[in-house]
Amino acid sequence: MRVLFFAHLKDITGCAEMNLPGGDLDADGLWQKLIEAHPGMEQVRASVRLAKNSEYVGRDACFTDVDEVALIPPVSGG
Amino acid sequence: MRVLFFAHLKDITGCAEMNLPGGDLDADGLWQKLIEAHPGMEQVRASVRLAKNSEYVGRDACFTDVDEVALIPPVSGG
Amino acid sequence: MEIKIQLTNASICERLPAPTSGVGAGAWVDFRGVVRGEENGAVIAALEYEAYSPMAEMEMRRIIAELAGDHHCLFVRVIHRVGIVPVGEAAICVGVAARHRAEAFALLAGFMNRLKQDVPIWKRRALTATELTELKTK
Amino acid sequence: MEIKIQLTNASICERLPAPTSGVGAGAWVDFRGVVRGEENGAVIAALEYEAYSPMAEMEMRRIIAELAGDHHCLFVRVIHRVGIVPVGEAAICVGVAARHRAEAFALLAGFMNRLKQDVPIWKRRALTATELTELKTK
Repeated sequence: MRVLFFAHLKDITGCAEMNLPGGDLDADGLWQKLIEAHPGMEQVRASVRLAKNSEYVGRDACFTDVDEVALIPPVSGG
Repeated sequence: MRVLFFAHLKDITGCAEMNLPGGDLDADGLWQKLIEAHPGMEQVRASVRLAKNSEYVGRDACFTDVDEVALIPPVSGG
Repeated sequence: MEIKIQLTNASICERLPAPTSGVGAGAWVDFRGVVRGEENGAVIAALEYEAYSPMAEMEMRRIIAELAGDHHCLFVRVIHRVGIVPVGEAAICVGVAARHRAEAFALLAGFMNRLKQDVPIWKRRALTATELTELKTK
Repeated sequence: MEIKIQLTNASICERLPAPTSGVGAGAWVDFRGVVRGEENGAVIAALEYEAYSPMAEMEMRRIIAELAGDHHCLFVRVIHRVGIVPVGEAAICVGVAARHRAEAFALLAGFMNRLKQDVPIWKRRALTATELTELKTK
């Protein structure tokens, strides 16, 4: 699945997006893989919301290979 | 003193302003004279506010010959 | 705070000047109150507004100064039209600039409420299309 | 209700179209959120905004539709700028038309609150005058 990083998350990961191969994941599984790839993500986990295909999802969300997952840090538009 | 009428008060009095000669008046005295001159004013008295020289005044106001008195029916600007 | 108040017989489609840098304003709000095509259920073509001009201007200024005590703003401009205002045209334009939006929204909403209670301006009468045409051809 | 949402790299000084008769709108409100000359106490020359565009547009539309359930409006337009926005220029313009002002004010205020909680747009960084000049001459 495609995972997008925004704002200062890009500074932590050093990239705007990554591909997470391998099958379905729940939110915890996703975070585990993200933190493995980018340990700095652990410290922002509490403040980051997850979106799937452009919609916010809760802790019980499941993600499949075709989903676009976005990590949304606190927003500051307007 | 000069007394100004606005909006539908002009329909009642048939004029936009009148001159009330004779000395000082309190609010009650003013209304008495106005109702003598224009009996139709009695029915609107409860809804009309008084202004003296472009400022709202209360029931305890006094009016002298040089004052401009305005009768302000409920407003509807905007 | 800068306050500009104006009563006018002319069309007031113009709006607040474009934001300029340096004034510290982060929020600009423009409100236009437009004459609608019906009044008390009847189709109308225009409204005629009447004002006790000197008092209306003083009262608006007083209300704004009072509200600004609670909601600090940088700039407030009010233009109220008097005379005949055709349907679809603005009877009032209010522009407010403030550092942050909360102050601007609060001052604007408070001003409009107070305007409709205290400022000596009246909708004198509603005109039908025929009456409006007659007036124009006079 | 008509909803128009736009994210753009270009300047958004333009505002809502002039009121036209016949739409039944009695209240038009335009809000502009303008970049101020300081951010967290430091003097700045510009802000850089970043958006997750498809989601930001969907989220704005969803928020407006939800708010319109309580505050019925006729027309809502949002333009949010992304990329570099110099001080004094608008980062966001919101235009709302409604029958009466209360609905327009409520929808606008509610939208701005929700925008700042939920819409995936970020102030990515503040630029000093030097940084802004360097960017322009690149």
